[in-house]
Amino acid sequence: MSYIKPKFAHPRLPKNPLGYTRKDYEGSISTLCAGCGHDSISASIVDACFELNIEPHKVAKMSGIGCSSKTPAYFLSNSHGFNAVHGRMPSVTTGANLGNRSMVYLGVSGDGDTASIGMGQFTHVIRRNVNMTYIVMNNGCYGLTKGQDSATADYGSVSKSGHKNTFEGIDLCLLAIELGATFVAQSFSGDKSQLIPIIKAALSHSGFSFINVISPCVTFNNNQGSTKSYDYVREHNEALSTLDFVPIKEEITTTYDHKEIKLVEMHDGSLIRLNKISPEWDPEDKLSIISAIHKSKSREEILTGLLYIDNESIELNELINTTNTPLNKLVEKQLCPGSEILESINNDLR
Amino acid sequence: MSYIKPKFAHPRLPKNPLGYTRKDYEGSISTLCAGCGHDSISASIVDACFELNIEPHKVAKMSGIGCSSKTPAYFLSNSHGFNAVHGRMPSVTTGANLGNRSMVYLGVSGDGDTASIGMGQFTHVIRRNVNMTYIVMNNGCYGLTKGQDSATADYGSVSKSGHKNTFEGIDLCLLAIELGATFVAQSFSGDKSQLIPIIKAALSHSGFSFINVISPCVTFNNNQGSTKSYDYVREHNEALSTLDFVPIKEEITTTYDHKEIKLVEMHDGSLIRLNKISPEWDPEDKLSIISAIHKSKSREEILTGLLYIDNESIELNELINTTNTPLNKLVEKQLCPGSEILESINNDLR
Amino acid sequence: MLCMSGVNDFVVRFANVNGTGSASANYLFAKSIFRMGVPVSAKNIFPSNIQGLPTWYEVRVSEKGYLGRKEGIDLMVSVNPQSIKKDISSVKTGGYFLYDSTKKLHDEFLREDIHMIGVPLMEICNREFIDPRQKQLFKNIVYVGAIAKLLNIDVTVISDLFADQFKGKEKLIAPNMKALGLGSDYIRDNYNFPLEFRVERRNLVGDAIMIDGNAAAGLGAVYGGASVVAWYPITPSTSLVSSFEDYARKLRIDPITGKNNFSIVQAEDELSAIGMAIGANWNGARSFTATSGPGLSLMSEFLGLAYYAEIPVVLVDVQRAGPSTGMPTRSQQSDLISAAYASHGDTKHVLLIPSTPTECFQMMTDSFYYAEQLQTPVIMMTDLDLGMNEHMTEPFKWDDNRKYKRGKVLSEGDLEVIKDWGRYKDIDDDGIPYRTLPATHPSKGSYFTRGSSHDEYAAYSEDSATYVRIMDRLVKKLETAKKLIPGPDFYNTTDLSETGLIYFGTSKHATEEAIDILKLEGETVDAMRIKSFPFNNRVKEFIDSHKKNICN
Amino acid sequence: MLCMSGVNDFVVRFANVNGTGSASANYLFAKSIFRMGVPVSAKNIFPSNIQGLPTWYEVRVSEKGYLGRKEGIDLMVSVNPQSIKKDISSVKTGGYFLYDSTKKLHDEFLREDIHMIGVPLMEICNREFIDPRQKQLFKNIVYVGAIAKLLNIDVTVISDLFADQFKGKEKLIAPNMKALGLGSDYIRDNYNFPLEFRVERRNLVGDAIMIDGNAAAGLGAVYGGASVVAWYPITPSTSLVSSFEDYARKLRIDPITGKNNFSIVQAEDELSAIGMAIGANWNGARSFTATSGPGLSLMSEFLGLAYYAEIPVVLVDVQRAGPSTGMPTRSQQSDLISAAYASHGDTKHVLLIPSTPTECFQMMTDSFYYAEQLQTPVIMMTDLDLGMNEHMTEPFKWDDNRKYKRGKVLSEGDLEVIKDWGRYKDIDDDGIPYRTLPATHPSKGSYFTRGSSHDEYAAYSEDSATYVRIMDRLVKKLETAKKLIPGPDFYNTTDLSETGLIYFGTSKHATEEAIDILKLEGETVDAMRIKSFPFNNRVKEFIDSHKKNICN
Ligand SMILES: Cc1ncc(C[n+]2csc(CCOP(=O)(O)OP(=O)(O)O)c2C)c(N)n1
Ligand SMILES: Cc1ncc(C[n+]2csc(CCOP(=O)(O)OP(=O)(O)O)c2C)c(N)n1
Ligand code: SF4
Ligand code: SF4
Ligand SMILES: [Mg+2]
Ligand SMILES: [Mg+2]
Repeated sequence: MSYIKPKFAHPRLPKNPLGYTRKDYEGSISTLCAGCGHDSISASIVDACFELNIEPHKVAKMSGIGCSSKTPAYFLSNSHGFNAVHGRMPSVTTGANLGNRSMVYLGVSGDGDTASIGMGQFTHVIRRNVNMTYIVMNNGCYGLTKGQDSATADYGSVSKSGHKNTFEGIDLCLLAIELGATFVAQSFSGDKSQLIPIIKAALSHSGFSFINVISPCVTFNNNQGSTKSYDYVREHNEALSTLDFVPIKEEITTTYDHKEIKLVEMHDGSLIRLNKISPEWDPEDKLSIISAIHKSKSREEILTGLLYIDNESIELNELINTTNTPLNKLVEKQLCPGSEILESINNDLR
Repeated sequence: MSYIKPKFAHPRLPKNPLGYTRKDYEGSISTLCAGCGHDSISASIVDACFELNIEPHKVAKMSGIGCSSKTPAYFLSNSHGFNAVHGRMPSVTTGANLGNRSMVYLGVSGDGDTASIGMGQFTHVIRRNVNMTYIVMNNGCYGLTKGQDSATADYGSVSKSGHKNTFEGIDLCLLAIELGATFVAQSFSGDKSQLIPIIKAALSHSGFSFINVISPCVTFNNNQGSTKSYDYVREHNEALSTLDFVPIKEEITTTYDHKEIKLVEMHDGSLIRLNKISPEWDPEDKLSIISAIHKSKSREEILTGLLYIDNESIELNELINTTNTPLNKLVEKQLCPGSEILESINNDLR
Repeated sequence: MLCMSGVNDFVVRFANVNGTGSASANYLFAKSIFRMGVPVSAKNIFPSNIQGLPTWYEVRVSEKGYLGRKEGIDLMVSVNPQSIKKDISSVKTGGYFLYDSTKKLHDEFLREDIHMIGVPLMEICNREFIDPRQKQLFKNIVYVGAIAKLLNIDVTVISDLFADQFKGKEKLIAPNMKALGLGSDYIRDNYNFPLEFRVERRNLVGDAIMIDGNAAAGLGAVYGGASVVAWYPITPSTSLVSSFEDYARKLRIDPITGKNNFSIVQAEDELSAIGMAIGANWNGARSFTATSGPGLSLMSEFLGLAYYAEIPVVLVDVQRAGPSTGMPTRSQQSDLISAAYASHGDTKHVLLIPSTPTECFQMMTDSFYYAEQLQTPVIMMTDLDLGMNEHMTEPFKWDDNRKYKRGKVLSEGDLEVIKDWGRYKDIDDDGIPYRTLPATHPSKGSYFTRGSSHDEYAAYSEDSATYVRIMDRLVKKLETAKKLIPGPDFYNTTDLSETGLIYFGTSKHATEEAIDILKLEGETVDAMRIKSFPFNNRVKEFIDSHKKNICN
Repeated sequence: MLCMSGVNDFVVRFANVNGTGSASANYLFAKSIFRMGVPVSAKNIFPSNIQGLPTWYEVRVSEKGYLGRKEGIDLMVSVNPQSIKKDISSVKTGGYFLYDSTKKLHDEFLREDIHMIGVPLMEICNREFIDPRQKQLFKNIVYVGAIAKLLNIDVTVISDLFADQFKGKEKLIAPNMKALGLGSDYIRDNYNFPLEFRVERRNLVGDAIMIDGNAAAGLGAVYGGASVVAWYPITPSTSLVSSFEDYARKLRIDPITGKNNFSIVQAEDELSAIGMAIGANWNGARSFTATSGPGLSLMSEFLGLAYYAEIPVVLVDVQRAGPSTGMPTRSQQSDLISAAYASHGDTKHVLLIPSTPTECFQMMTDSFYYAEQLQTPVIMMTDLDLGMNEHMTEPFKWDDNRKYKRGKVLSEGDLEVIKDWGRYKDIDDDGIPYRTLPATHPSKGSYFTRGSSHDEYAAYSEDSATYVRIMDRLVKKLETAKKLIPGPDFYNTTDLSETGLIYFGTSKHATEEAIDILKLEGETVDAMRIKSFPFNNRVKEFIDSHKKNICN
């Protein structure tokens, strides 16, 4: 069951340059538990898309199975959505992207959906640099099946039932970077001011953008001892930088060329303005972030912010030289060689 | 079809302390292409097991599907073997190991079997630190299905048909290290002197040992332009160290405590003697090897040798507190609670 | 209508909000009826959601012992404003509607033809309890107290149940009893009681127990000697593995070392879960996995391997409504064909189909024996209804003389003696070959297990004649299986009827009740309950001996 | 025996070593017979190995046009010492055995009842060629030259074939002609020729072509408008995708930009391949994947999703011998049940079952139309024999007026007009709803695609009545499908026989020949070839109208 929100668009609601209000980016009322981190991420997605001035129907919302994967119902109700089978959102998104390269692909997944059953597809969607944004709503557990540890649960993290996890957690950001992801960020569902610009930057990146968002499960993994609880994350969150996303280059004024500020130019000319906190780290230097993450772990810190970006990124359709026209728009003339050629093929086969 | 080799064990063949000759560790005659790298690895496995004094029948040979996965038929014919379905050797091995923790598990796989279809299971067998040795015979292609690029094929590597690979190759060693593998080595099928001690050390390690062996496919990927050809690998191979495996600690004499030599003590008291070539690298320091691998890549070098080892490794059965007796040896007395307890359970349910 | 509502014959339905702890209170109610010696059946009808959506719980009380669901709600206990419209309309004429009268019921919900019973649940709890969690939770106990009064349920029965439930946490008994009393008193002071339909003590449940099929099967796996369990969470199978784990943690810890005489691994997905179970069984440890439809689909390649390489393995499919993700929290028996023929090529599997928790226990213990004896996958087909609802069922039995028969496994000694052993040779003419476990003998009995085609000595072979020989033997093996696995049960069969009714699994209850009704109406229908696949020869005989066969 | 060997009626078998380039030489031989106007059929019988194991190639020449395999080998061309024992024993009495006489044949191999023809292949090549690779490769051409002489094959036919084959590499023609001549001359100088069975020019092949089913299907996919292909290598389906790729690289490059009007992705496994194909089709691009048994098993969960969420998708299953890994290089038609019911729950798929490469082409082009029209998976069931062997078959046809019918897809304009659109509403009473593609309209037509149960508006629903409505409509849709997809073909059916013979796929050739033989022997058998599933109503009629039905 999903509830459709009443749509009385207030005439004086602020509109973005395309003429849409924030309401146009909302979805049905959430059926998640009250306080679930995932709902905050949905809200950030709504804000990011509104502010980014995206046409809602040009977005495809893709997900797998889990509480997290239900969220696409709760934002962008004017976009088509696709709830794939468990762990297989990446392949469906890849296919959809091949079918029409001109849309915005926004994938949402959970840590179970991605790091357990979905690990193979996750790895390979990265390797192919599919032009999409992939958000993991990471709560360290399987919410929908009632709280079992997931593969991102940290070693020693204590579950609601008091059981200590015996396995090392998989660090999805580290993995994504090592696998060649061209945009990798980490954030916290409770920190909208950081998350919204990250989502905007990710959506503007050409190629695979990965965002790992720690998103507490209030029902099954928000207890003392859990390393994915609200309290724990708030205490151990270390922002690498503060950041801003600037949709068009021209808006930058000279005041920003402060020593600590790094400007990263995106494919489409927009900019990320980073106010770096950690001096050893450079988001365009892979090894610097890998070592920063390793070091932060030994300090039990969770690094957040834009971790890595590769602006030379070439997305899948470019890599394989696909025509610019979306393939789903091709017609007989472009697709069918016709009877004459067929007759010559017949002849060659005689 | 597999050919059984004639077994005329020469009476004066050298025997190992257990009384086995090298012949006792051999298998059927290979049906691979003449010159296939995989056959050299099989030979190294035979030597390693012979020298390591392993009882052949205590070894379980596990594999998936592919030319590489056929090789267990070509060594250790006194061991049970298991050809799983494509990409799923890790799960079968995990189950077998849970069923009898007292055997030696030797898994063999290909780059297709591991890095494509098997990526999910590969990731998770590492995470669980299953006590096994996992060898990938890495030829950058799918040999058995006639030479398609695999996910470990390097970017730009040229296939036999002249096609250039458009995707980044997955570095399995780097991945294994990031995922927490407790023993990671890389070698070349053509370098037995390096490979044999590595296999011996891996078999002696308690926990998950990973060996990535570059193993040229002479039929489909040994051409000019391929980065997995014999010529290319010989030219770009950079050994991190030379190494020796010393089964029992006591054999070490004082002559070895040379400045450049590092001794790594294994779980069972045996030793790895490393003659380090690269000064910045320490096999027990994860970050040092990660950065060494990244740097070697930009120099187009292939680092070989023992890359990383964690001697605090706790293997799966210990992690989950399984009894020391192999589970397949437990009998009714240990397994069945009996009728009296069942009656009390009935009572509790009334 | 056969059963008019009356003493020990009625239906109560609870409408709750998911995640508010109502299920255990509702079960308390059902169990109290059971303790009064009256047959009862309880169904939890819950959404695929963690918190907030509507959920229902339906209890049928049946003096005659019918455990299927019955149409028509006699008493609706409504504590969910979200679903109230639907709930009120589903009460049958003359029935009762108990609701939280803290807030006045909206006029549009009123019905003239039913009795309204308002109990100010929230008001009572707000007044009587301080802790906010208690204010919420005890609403459930208050309405149980209220209906206990209305239906004439003995308070001492409920207090005994509290005593059982809170063993070790005795201080929880008093507030629960208080809440119960609050509900009961409110009825006493405001309404006529008991109702015309109500509970009266009987002695009709004998030595029955109440348990759900998943718990029974988990216990069965402990008794059946399973030592390795690999699984991936999926509704409605998850609680089966939890049950195994809970029982194993109680009953399977080595008393000296404190170590586990079992191992459980939560796999990364279903492909891996079945792979692990196959690996462990290959190595001679009894092992199983449990899943539901989507997992079964994912396991199909591996099931084919186990079939062809002849590796025992046990799988429980707790079915839910398909296709695809379908309705994860609704019951269905629609995976039969997929399970029987899981995997490509000429593959066919042994199925066991229990109808009661007792059969879940029994078949689960036996499944390991069948799998090892036949060296093939055995799939136990249960469903959400059987697996997750507590059923009144016969007590479990165990014969302490029973030994685990491990099938045709050769020992080191056997191998010393046997000449010319071949892994896939049919020595006994029953299609079942002899297997060896790894590490048995230093120089004999090793072989290569493979999903590719092989000869009698397990060597790879592409020879057609060899292929056909092995395939024919596998067919023969399934013939042997038919004699080993449970044949059908017959219900009321007279061979007088032209019509044969065929049913299986949880359709048992509804089908048998329907047959009884038909009988009362003068119509005889022969009926057969299938308990396994491949079908016993008697199944064909039954079908052939009836002109018309209806499958339920 | 019906066919005694004789002019244009005999079987030649080649015994080679795998990986030595013999297949193309052997095909040259088969094709030359075809060019002489005589029906021929060629089967490559190869091992699952890259190099070194025995491999065979069998050519049947049949004036009557029978393309199935025939028992009895008239001429064995033996160039593999490994298999020589088996090869020599398989020649029929009175037959011929051509071997490399460079080394003397071992006495134990001699047979009195057959003719031995020694040709010193190795010696000739060593003498006549310098390059070591040529010494090896031209052995194959030398024996072709020898048997061409023995069988009276026109040299100009072969030289024409070389001209075709080496277009652009003309300098290869001369050495090939030389090798051919060497073989031919050796026979001329040492043996009687032609043999009693031999080839004579006829005009029996009409406008037929020779091609394998995979190549035909790949071409069919280009003509059918497929633009996205995702696949994972597996024998024997791999060459189907290669064929698509080769044709697309020739016929589908944008002339102006040089960019591809298609995309092909090698997926990481079959789960991913079918997922991609589903994603692309969901987005309105025609897309397919191809696999064999193990891949089909892995795809089953996703197929259930596509069925229930009603997403078109095309899958080709080029079947090989199962169960499990089975025999990857042997043909079988044993995936039918698995394909028809792939996935748990009540799932059922549309199958197309071609018998010839022409049907592969045709059904492949149509499959996209069926899939889009029906909004459901369509699985084309071929097999290794059909897919990988070159068959004589009718030429391909294409009607340039044919438009791609994309099924019930709503445009932006449609959405402006339509009131109350629901993704899963049955407007036309044919069970097929109207769909929308993403990005069609700024505010209308968006919906949520899901494998969980849903109502007519695609909203998640756990309501039983809704569930049943949607499921009933899916059943109705498959009824509609029956009318759309090809019905059965009848062969020689008279309705006079009590026996009905039912066959499908590549059993066509052997079955029809058998029926002809029976007819000659005075026995009539009615026969029906099934070309699709769910079965057309005429299938049931045929079965009902025959007392005994035999399924082939
Ligand atoms: C094939 C399959 N296996 C198992 C399930 C059951 N299942 C549903 S959601 C889920 C895990 C979800 O965890 P996660 O992705 O972390 O999402 P969360 O609920 O925590 O947001 C599982 C195992 C399923 N739907 N399909
Ligand atoms: C499920 C499944 N898909 C595809 C195949 C076909 N297949 C057999 S081996 C192989 C790839 C082998 O590559 P790799 O593991 O690198 O081994 P190599 O032959 O190169 O040693 C594939 C795709 C299969 N057997 N099973
Ligand atoms: S169970 Fe956890 S993850 Fe799921 S909705 Fe509730 S809080 Fe969120
Ligand atoms: S095809 Fe390649 S990998 Fe396979 S056996 Fe031949 S050389 Fe080795
Ligand atoms: Mg989660
Ligand atoms: Mg390979």
